[in-house]
Amino acid sequence: MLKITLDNLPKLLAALSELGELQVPCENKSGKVDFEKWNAEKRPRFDITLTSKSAKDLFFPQVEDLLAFKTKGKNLSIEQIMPSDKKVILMGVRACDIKSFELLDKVFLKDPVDTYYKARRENTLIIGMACSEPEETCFCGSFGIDATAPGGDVTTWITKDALYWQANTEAGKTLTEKVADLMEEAEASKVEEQAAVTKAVLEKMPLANFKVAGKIPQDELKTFNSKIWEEISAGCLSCCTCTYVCPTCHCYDIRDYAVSDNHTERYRCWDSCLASDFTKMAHGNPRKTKVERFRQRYMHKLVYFPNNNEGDFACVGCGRCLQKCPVNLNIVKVAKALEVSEDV
Amino acid sequence: MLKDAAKFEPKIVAFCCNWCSYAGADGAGTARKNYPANVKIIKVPCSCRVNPMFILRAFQRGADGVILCGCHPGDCHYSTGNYYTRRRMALLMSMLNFMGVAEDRFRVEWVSAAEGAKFAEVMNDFVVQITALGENVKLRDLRCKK
Amino acid sequence: MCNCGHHHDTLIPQIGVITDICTETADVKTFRVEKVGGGKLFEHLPGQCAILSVPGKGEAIFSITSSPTNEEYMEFSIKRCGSITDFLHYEVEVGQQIAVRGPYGNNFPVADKLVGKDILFIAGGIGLAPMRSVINYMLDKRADYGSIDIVYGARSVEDFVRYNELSEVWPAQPDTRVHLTIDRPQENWQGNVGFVPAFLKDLQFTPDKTVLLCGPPIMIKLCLAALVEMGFEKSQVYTTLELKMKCGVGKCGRCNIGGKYVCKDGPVFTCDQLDEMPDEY
Amino acid sequence: MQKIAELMRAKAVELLQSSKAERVLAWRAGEFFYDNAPAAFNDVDACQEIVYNEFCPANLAKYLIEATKQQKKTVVFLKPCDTYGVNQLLKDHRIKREYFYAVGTPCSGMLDVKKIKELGAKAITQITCEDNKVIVETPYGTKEFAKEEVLLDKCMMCKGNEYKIADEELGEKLEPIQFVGDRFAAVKAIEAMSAEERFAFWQEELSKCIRCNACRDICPACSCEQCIFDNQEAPVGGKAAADDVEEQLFHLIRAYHVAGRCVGCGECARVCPQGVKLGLLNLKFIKDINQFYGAYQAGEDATTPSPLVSYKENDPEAEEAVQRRG
Repeated sequence: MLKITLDNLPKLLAALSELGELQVPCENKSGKVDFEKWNAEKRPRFDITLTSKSAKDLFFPQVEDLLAFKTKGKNLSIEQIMPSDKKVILMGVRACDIKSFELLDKVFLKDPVDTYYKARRENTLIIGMACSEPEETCFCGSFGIDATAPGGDVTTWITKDALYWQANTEAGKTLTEKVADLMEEAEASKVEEQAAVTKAVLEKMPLANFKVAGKIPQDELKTFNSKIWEEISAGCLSCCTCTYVCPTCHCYDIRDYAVSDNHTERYRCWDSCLASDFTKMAHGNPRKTKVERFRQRYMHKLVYFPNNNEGDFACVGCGRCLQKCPVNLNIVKVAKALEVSEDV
Repeated sequence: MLKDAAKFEPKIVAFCCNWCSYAGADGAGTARKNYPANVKIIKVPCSCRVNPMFILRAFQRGADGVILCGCHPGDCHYSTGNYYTRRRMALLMSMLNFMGVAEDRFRVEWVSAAEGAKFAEVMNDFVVQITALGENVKLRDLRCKK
Repeated sequence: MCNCGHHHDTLIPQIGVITDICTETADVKTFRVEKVGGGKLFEHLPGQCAILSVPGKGEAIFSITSSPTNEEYMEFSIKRCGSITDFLHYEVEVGQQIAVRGPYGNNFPVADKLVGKDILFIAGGIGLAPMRSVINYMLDKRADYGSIDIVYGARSVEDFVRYNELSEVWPAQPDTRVHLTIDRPQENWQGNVGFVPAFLKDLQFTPDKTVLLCGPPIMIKLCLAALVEMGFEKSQVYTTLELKMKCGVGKCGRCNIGGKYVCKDGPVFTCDQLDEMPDEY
Repeated sequence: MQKIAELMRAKAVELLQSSKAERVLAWRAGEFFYDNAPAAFNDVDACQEIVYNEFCPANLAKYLIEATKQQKKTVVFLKPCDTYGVNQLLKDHRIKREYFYAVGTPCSGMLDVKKIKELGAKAITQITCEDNKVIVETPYGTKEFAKEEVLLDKCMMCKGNEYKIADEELGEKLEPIQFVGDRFAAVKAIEAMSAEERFAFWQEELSKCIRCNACRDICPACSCEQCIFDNQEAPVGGKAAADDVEEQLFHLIRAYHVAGRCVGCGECARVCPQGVKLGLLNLKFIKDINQFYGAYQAGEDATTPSPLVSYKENDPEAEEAVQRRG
């Protein structure tokens, strides 16, 4: 394990930014903290547990161009707009967000591979960061995630005075070699101490004992037909906040944009199963009301996805939906309601 | 650069009410009053038909200036349509100003059917104004420049 | 496909050219699509779909109407019902190039489970489009299958798609019968009048046949009820689902019902499989 | 506030039992002290779960649209400021008076958990409110805030404790937040900037938008059957902005569409997950309307026509109006 004092951290960041586009949580002008390209003027905010948006944007951006059509009379030509091949170093990612990449991989890297996602994923090196000040909305533990050991190509820990650095993968080791000069050897004891404190805090959190696995009937029809949906969805506004801030939601739309009469660009953008037109077809809509749409979102996260992916829920317990929902509806409330209704 | 600036031909969208301003444009033609070909007229049944979004969309899709012409207040073919237009457009113009975009690229003028000369004059003036301002970039969709 | 030398994503279509347009009914046209310069864009299996693009309007998924045994071209019978289909109906002429990607989805099990079986096709309206691919495939490999009955219903005589095949080509094949019905009586119509479910009962099919069923959702539901009443097992009945789709490869989430993605795991399902899925189609 | 919750539960039960209504709209407790959610309560037993405290900011008015569609007589608890939204919905013919029973519910200002967190309270385990003190427990110790430090922005502009529509009032009115200062101060600050600065300000603000539509969906004036932004056939329809200009367009259209109908409840800004200061656009319209056409408060009653559907013969011309303001 290596370490660097916090005073010297900017030197490390500068060195890393030489090796690729360095993305770290930064505060923008309005005070929001999100992953942004670092430069010497920007102050990284590693003290913030969660970025406002999840890190999925880095691999699955909200809007992404796919191709361009050019027409000439009846003739058509297609140019693929190629996925990015820039090298990115993504630093300061929490355990929950790192787990979300694994879940997104199950969608986008499954055959047929999504080349846009894959290109970004392969060109990105992930430097995880252990949590030391979890929030009350955190429940990554519910999904077996250890907030103090986030993984990634490199794992880092921040204490009062230093950043600790541990390479995990080959790519991580190669990166470490390039910046090791800036750091010194360190004992793991400080990190272990911090992890113990964090875990003790986590245990005091309101959601410490919240579990999903084994609590919700994984029988699709049974859960689908549960009585809870109508009542629990009553407060939902059908906005897409939860979907868009969720690190695992991955629905998208493909749309055309007419640049001019003979030039069209096709792009994809995030979409949400909560949107009224998500399943709307010329001849009708199989999910007519918000009850069905609300149900779809949570059925997908809690039942369909795990059934198709070796039991992994499409949730990592980051708690962003708990923080952001305009009406305080969230996956925890739904999961708890389903659990109760099982006995009914 | 200078050469390009000299060549700049603004795209102007003019929404004209069918009863007064469009007839005014006709009048300009009959009276052989010239106004620049930069002005593309879209005929609307009443200036009140123009949703503020039409103006925004025109800018978005590449207009450098947008002008809305209707009957003089009090002379609306439908009695009161242009009174509503006046309120709507005052708010829109103020909001464009507030957002720091294109307020001076948008104008509202009242031109009657008898005012062919005024129509030509207004358009000439507006084209000069927009030409001086140059290309609209703030409200234009960057994509349609490709 | 363009010649830029890159590996293409599955979301990137190929260019096809429309070489023939046949007006079937007032709101259905069949478009023949070939590779520029001739030949098929890709091979497919009966029941599979392809996504057609109209630049500026977007994409939509359609079942491939032609049989895989057709070596020269693919066909799509398309009903006019939205902005993309409007464009295809009103704006497109022969020679127009369009973008196509596919094939998507699963297929009717023509190479295994259906081999040697007596087949009963049931179609309503534009539902004949995916059926036609299978019918022509089976007729081209006639010896592999038992008897073939085709029950086809439409609102009126004018709404039958591919009327010449229905009235002349198919009935002339060995051990193949075509049973037509229209919803309401019409002058000069000698055939059956009435809805398909009732017609099925009139025709007294024995439940040893394997059924391929496609039509509007309500027709599928009622036909299935009639078939069950007649002694058919739901596992004997194959049908296709139609849902809004975008990516075609089970990622964008739009056609997700239960654990299934209709674009990838469907569109062909047996009716007992449908029973296990939430009723959201 | 606890006393009010008891009154609410009793009132809900009474109204359901007397068959004056079929269902009740109120708030249900969440996982933490601060995450009460709007909820429907369909029977007397369920009504025991009704809660009310300093964390019930959501206006329940919008849910009345559904109640009207379902023709279900619904009890709705309304804080004084919520009643403006109800009046506006009535005026817009989105809800019908016969389908709801409005119970005025006293409020002394709602608190903003985001502000509490920004002031340094991490991992909140408990919040207690005593008079003007807010005491927050965390594993790292207890923090104490003055109430005005952590009030919701919208409550800083409290419209007072009058109910503009109510079938009955629950208990005694509470002292409203005394608003000092100019509610248009932030708007004026932007007006004072140069055009370039204004443009830069809005670019920065609006580029944060993720187009989740929360601002639209919470708004009591945004009540179209189908929003133009959900219409795939509309040229502006779309889930995400293809570039910066589209965000500008979205927010301009959103704010304009509610101009003259916006009750100034501030909910749009409250719910924005990205903290876009979009309430300023609405406030700007309110300010302009007041200045050009005379003071007007949307939702004050359910009948006065909006300034955008009325006129005066001597209204200022567009250019004139802008200059007059400038």
